Amino acid sequence: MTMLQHAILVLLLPLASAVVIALFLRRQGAVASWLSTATAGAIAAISIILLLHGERFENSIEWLRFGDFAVSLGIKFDDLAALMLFIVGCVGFLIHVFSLGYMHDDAARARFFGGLSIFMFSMIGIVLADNLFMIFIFWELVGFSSWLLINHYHHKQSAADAAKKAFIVNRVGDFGFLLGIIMCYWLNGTVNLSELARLGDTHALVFSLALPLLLFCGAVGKSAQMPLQVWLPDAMEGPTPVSALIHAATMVAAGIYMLCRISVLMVPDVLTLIMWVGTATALYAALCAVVQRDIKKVLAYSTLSQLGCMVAAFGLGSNLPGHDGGGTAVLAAGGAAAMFHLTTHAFFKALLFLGAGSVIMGCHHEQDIFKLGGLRTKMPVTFITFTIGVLAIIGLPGLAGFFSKDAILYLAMEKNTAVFAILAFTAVLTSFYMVRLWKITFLGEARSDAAKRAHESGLTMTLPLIMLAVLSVAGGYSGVFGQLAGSVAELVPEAHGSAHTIILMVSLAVMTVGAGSALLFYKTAATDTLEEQARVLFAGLTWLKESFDRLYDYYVAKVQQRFAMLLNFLEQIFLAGLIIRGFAGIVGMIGYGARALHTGSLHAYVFWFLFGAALLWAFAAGVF
Amino acid sequence: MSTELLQAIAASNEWWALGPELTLACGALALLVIELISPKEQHRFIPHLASMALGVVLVGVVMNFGKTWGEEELFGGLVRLSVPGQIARIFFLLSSLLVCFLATICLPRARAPRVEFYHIVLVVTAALMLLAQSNHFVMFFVALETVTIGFYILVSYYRERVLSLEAGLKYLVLGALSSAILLFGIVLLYGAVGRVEQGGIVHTGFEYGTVLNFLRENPDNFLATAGALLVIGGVAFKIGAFPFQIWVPDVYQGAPTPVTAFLAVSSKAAGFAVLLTLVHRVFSPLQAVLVPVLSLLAATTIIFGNLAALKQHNTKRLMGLSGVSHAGYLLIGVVASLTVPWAAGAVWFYLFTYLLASMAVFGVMAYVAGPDDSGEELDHYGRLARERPFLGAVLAVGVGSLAGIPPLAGFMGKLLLFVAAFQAHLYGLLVVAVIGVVISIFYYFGWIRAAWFESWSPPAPGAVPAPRPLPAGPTFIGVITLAALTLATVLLGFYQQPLTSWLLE
Amino acid sequence: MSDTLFLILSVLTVAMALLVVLNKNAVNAAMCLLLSLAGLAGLFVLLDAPLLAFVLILVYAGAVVALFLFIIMLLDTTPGSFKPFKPLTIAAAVLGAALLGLGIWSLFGRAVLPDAPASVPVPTMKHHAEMLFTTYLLPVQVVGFLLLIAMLGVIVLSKKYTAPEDAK
Amino acid sequence: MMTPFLAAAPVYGLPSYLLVSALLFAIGFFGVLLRKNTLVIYMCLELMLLASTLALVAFSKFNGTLDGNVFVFFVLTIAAAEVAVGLAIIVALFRQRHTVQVEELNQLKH
Amino acid sequence: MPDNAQLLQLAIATPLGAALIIACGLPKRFSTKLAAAAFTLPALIALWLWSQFPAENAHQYAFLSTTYTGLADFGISLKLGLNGIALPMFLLAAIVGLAAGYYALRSGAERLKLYLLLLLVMHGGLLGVFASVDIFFFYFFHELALIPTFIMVGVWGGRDRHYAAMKLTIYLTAGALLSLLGLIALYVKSGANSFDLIELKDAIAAGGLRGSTQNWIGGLLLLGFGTLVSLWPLHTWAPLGYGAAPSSAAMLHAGVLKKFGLYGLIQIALPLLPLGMQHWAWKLALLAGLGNVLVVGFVTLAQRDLKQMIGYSSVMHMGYCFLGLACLSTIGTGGVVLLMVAHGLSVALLFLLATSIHHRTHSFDLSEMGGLAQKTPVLAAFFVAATMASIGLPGFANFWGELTVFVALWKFSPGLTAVAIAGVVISAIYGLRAAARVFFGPVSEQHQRVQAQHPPADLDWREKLPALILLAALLFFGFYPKAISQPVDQALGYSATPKALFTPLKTR
Repeated sequence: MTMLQHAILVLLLPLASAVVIALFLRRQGAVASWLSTATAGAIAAISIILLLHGERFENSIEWLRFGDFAVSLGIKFDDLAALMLFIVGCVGFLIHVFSLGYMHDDAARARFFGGLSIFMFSMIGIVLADNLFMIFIFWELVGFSSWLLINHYHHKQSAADAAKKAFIVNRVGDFGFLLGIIMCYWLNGTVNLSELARLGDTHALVFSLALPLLLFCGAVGKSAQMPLQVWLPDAMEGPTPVSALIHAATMVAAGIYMLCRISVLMVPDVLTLIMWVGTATALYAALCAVVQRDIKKVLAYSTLSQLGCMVAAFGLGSNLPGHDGGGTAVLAAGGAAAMFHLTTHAFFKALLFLGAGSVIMGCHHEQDIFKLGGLRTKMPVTFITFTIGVLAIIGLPGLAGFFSKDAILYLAMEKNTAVFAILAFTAVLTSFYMVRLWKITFLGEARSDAAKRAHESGLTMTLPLIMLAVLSVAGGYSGVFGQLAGSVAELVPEAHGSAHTIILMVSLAVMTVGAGSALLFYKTAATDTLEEQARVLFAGLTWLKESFDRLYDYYVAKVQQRFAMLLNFLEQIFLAGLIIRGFAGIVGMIGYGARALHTGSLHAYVFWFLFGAALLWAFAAGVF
Repeated sequence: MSTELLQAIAASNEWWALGPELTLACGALALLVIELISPKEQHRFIPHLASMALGVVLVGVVMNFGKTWGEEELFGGLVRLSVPGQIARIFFLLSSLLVCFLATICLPRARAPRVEFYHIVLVVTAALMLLAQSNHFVMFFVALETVTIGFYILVSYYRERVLSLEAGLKYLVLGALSSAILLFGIVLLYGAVGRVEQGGIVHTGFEYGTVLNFLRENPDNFLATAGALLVIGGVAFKIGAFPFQIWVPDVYQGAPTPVTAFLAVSSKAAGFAVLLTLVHRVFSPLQAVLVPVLSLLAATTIIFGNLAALKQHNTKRLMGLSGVSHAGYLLIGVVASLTVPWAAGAVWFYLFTYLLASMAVFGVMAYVAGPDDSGEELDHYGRLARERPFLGAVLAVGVGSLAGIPPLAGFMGKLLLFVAAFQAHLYGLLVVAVIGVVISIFYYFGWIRAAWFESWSPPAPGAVPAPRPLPAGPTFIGVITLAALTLATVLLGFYQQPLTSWLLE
Repeated sequence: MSDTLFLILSVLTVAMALLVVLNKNAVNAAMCLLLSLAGLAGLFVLLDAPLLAFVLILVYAGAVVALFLFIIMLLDTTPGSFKPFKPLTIAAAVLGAALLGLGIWSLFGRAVLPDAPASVPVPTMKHHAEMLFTTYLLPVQVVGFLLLIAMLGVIVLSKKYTAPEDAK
Repeated sequence: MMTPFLAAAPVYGLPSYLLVSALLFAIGFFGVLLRKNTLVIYMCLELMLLASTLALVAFSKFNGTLDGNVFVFFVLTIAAAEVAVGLAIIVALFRQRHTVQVEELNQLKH
Repeated sequence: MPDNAQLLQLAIATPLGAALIIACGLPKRFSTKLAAAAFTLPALIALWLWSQFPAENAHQYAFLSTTYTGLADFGISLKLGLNGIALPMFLLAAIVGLAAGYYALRSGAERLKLYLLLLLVMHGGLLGVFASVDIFFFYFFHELALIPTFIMVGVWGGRDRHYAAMKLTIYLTAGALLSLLGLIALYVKSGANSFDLIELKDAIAAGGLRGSTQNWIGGLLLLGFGTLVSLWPLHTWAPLGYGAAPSSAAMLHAGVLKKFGLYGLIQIALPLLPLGMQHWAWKLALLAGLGNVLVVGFVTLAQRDLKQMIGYSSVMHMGYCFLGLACLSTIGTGGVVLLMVAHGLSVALLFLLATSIHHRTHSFDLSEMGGLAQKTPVLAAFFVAATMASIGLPGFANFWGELTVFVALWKFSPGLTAVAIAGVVISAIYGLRAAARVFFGPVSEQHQRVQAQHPPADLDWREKLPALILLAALLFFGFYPKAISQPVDQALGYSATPKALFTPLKTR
């Protein structure tokens, strides 16, 4: 089998799995889950084969043609795709395995695993796509599978609402994305990524401010950047493995991946905007995370914050002097840094989420961290792996997060001090709330029955945790990442000399400050220390968190729905009522009038005849 | 003048050519004789005899269609045999046959005398056929008056019913008035043309050909134009064109159902047969006046007929007013035929489809109506489709065809008219016609709605007639006849060859 | 001479016709119609159609007007049933009269007549008979049937009928 | 050859007869328009028919064709038949409604 | 073995013939069997013809046959055939007809025989519409299919059925008449003296119509067809009518019959009246974009009744079709054909499922429902699939149509493209909201009461089979759009339209 066939196989396997599950295994949850997991395993294996084999290729077939317009489906397998495929495949597989345990007692297991398979299919589609139309297709499918999986507990109103919200908000982003793709098609005559890159190389590319901006909209939606970040915290209504897979490791990262794919189209102004959007999101989410009580919500905001960092990195880095020296490198330093962080983040955030899942499972679906506590002894594996995850995310030197975060901070420092400051502050906050979470969840005494009765999860759940912990530790080393990312890794900015020292210092400082203050500040109690000690601050942060939701709720309920009602009213009253019924009524009135002319009186009729005769006579006399 | 000469002239009256009319007249007389000599219990065969007479003649005419008669003038130019004349004969025979069928339903129910009815129908049919073939204003007037007086009697045939008599009275007064107008027009034409000597033979303004020649030379003669338009006015009364349509609903409502059908179909068709002849063969040089007059009549007729029918709930009045609008569409065809010759065929096609559909609807009406058929409202159809699905289906097809809904024959009729109108550049009239058709959908489908959709409630509050029990269903012959009409209506929508091959040659 | 006669007869005819319309009493109206007919017959004579004048008197005065009178008497419609006209009716009548007057005026304003031929044959009874029984034989036959159905119609409208369904 | 209507000689020639005819026609029409007694309406209708016969006879004489005269026979016959039928209807109606007034005979309407 | 042209005739004649036989009084149990066969056979024939269709000559009519009905002198004859554009539509009619027929067969409707009879007539008409080369018969078959709708809405309809039936009929008849006038105008003005589309094309190619003539004929056709396809603001019949119509009628009408107008514009107006269409393109696009997509989109958001909502959404999607048409380009028109097929399938599926939901909840009111998915997961899955198809999720056929239309639209007007794509967001909102209201969340109180009386069962086979047919078709065309696009592209490429009118694409 050629590598191309492998790639096609890796794309189609999960689709086949989903189809088989949907058609035949609806009631055989166990079989379905094993099938899906086996598929994921195969994907992971093939993705590793593809990654290591080293062959990079492209191929496409025409799928639709009208006149000169054609949509093709194809595969562009370069280093970037290989890296992403590896992340999706491996993390996906581990999460599948985890789900075997986590979802074991779920009645709708088949639906869940079917959904996971569809998701894998869609995500791999994005990864392998060689043109923007194809990306868009799978982009939408990813949104759909996300909807499907968030909606898993559909009997809960909150889950149904969250799924709906996620889908719609994503669509809002896709609005711009699709416009951008179409604009790209008409501007440059192609949407094929390689052709675009070639055009860029020959300086034949048509640039436009609107184009990257519109395309960025897609990333804003999918990667939950401001102002479309609202769906991601709500998406935690889905089962925890879903949160880990989709809303932490892969799908939300697709925005970053897509940005890297189209970086050739970027223009400086848009990059600046991207940078600021990312920075704002990072800061905002970090602030919100501080006041969360729900273990998954904390992680969700943390994800948001990290995604913000990646987007900011993308926006930052591509303007680094010296990078656009031509050549085949489409990807710039910022993109590489973002991808680097994406990779490490995928590992440790998946780890954290799965850890959270393990906690939730162990504590009988108790998610409020202030009702947990003391899990350190009851769930040792979870505790250790979770700790590794926390350390990775706060950037403990030597762990994966440290390296990627450093790369981003370095970029920021080089490029924009304000952004650097904000990102550094975000890092402080990250350390702060992660340690808060960790401490309150695992240390101290158990504060509820659920926590008291907690138990360690089974092997299917702990094994993925361990694997991910390993990756979280090792993923940041250039030996590993370089192997994974190939040419991408070479672009990752590295600080040298004094810059290196400064970054290291800053990095250590923020980590220490954040982690230390959290360790000292928070008590392992049933109430939020911050809420008690700094009521105003807490209320402010809570307000900050809710303000967007309020705004959107206000828009939906008071603006959009009212506008819709108004238009409906106008339609029913004016169009269908006054105009149409009114017109029919007038005709009817005339009809009644015409009917009333038949008075039954012979004289009146004779008069009609006289009138008629006179009329004819007048015609004969040439009056008319 | 010697006897021989008289005989020679009399010999030129080729009676054989009027075989169908003579047969009917003799048949009518025979009916009277049979009634006198046969025992009373055998009188129930009389309707069948009348139908048989009509049927035999119909078969005869159809079999000899186009064989023996070319374009020739008989009886010294009184009558002209022509293909349109044959078509008219067939039309009137078919129509009368169906009227006799309707009479077999209605007359016994109304306890009305039989033989006289059939007698008059036969005579009127013969007169109608003559009317359509007349080539001379004296012949025309005499035949027309025979028809008209026959209709006076038929309309007021239910002498026990005030409404029937009132309808008869109204029809008589207005009919006589229109006859007077028509006659005055003929007189004016006669006077205007004067004495024309050609090859030693004296021609007068009574002869169509003479009038035509006169008008060719004097197209702006006021007397002749006025006479022509007054004649058109008299014909407009027959076809129920605006503003001579005002009698239609009252008379249709009061008349017995078979007579209403007879009026709606035969009388109207006779008007159009005459109008086509006049417009083409007599008044054609007056196009400058005729086209605007007829266009105006057509437009106003369509609009008035449809609007007045819109809120009508009495089925007979509805048929009458909708018939008015049909007259309007047909007038468009007549106008178009002035520039597009084949439009005359289209008019006949339309009339045939109208015959089929109307008779089907009147058949259903006859069955639905009780003994009193003047007060039949749409509400009485409330349970028709449920209790008598056959009648419901016939009604739906008939009404649909009248509304001009594909795939029914009525649509094809309208289509041909529209195409003709388009070719004649009558765009304004087309717009009016389309508006008319759309309005007509309201009441035609309102009727179907009344028959098919249950729980139909009348819009007029306070005047809700009590639901009437449906009378007995159709007999075997009734089923056959109605089914044949329905089937013909449907099939003609799909396959027009049988009609077009004669009408549009 | 004939001019004077024409004047007298035409004035008589028109005046009596007017009286037919304006007379309140139906019997008087019928009488006026009779006189109008007489005037008309006179005009026919002036127009060299004595035969028609004769027929007119015979058919109309002798039969039709008599029939009218007979029916009026039979139905005994009282003169008092004549109601005053409503304003609308008067307006309609005025309009109608105006239209009719306008029509006559326009007729005389515009019409041109053919020239009278040089020799005008005076029709005799024989001429009439010849035409009726040769050229117009067919209409005569038709009129015969017309009279027949009119007669039948009158019978139907007047005679009581027992349906066979009821006879049983 | 045509002559203007009023210029036709002699003084009381065709136009005069036609004037009488037209007046009779108009009067008859007016009567139908105005009178409420159905019987009188019939009389007025007869007047209208007779007006036409006068014009026919006049035209017949001045045009020199006999056909007009012959047509008068038919018209008179038809008019008589019409009257007969009409009177029969009125009598029948009178039996039912005991009136011959037009305004009372309008049950058929709208 | 009859040849393919005869098969095409047979496909149209089968439902009509079956209807006639049932009308003659066939007993009920034979009637249903006959009807089932009559619904199946055309679908099989359509599939066979599809497989036999000469792809390389898609611009020409295949399977041609001519039958004279007596109006040959007027250039009217029953000429049947399929070209690349007609083929997918014919297939659509056959598939939706099959699904609607199967659904009706076991719907348990009162007076089932009559219902089936009318449905068969409708089906026959629909098949005829797309197989007619003669534009007179094209119109004729449309009306043939339309009339049963009226009776079906009136007799078997739901709320407001009388008013809805009347309004539907008035609107559609008026629209049809206007378009008929347009067709007659073409017939007369083209000089072909024939309704045969091929001859019309030849005549116009030879003579050509003046711009002003094209303008008014085009306007007439657009107005007429626009009414039939529910162009804003002539659309108010549609939601009302569909809201009241029984499921099978709504499926066939919204799914197939409504496409008549668009199909007519594509097959007749675009090639014959290019200048006229160009004259109206902007006005059409504005009406469709602002009216159908935006206004109706928002109005859809405000609907509480499920069927009304589907009806409005269908109106909205027609806006995309008009937008695609207004582009006057091969891409746009091709997209419209794709969208027509896709929308036909998806809206039919939605109507079918809406009725199935009603069977279980006894309500169409969205605010009264909730949590149905707990009892009927399969129904929920189908409905979600249908909703996703309707809002243009990739993988379903609708996506390709919408995408193509949007791409074409950008060249016409980027602003309108933005409007159109904003419509996609709106449709996602109402589509998902409806699905969520009906199926997800806790079981509503009202629904609990209904459930207590009528415990809801999941989809049974009588509902599942037609739904599966439609869904399979949607997915098939969604995964393999080339099945439609290839013949359509061929046919459009050879269209008689002057090439200059189509904006050339910028290609490298």
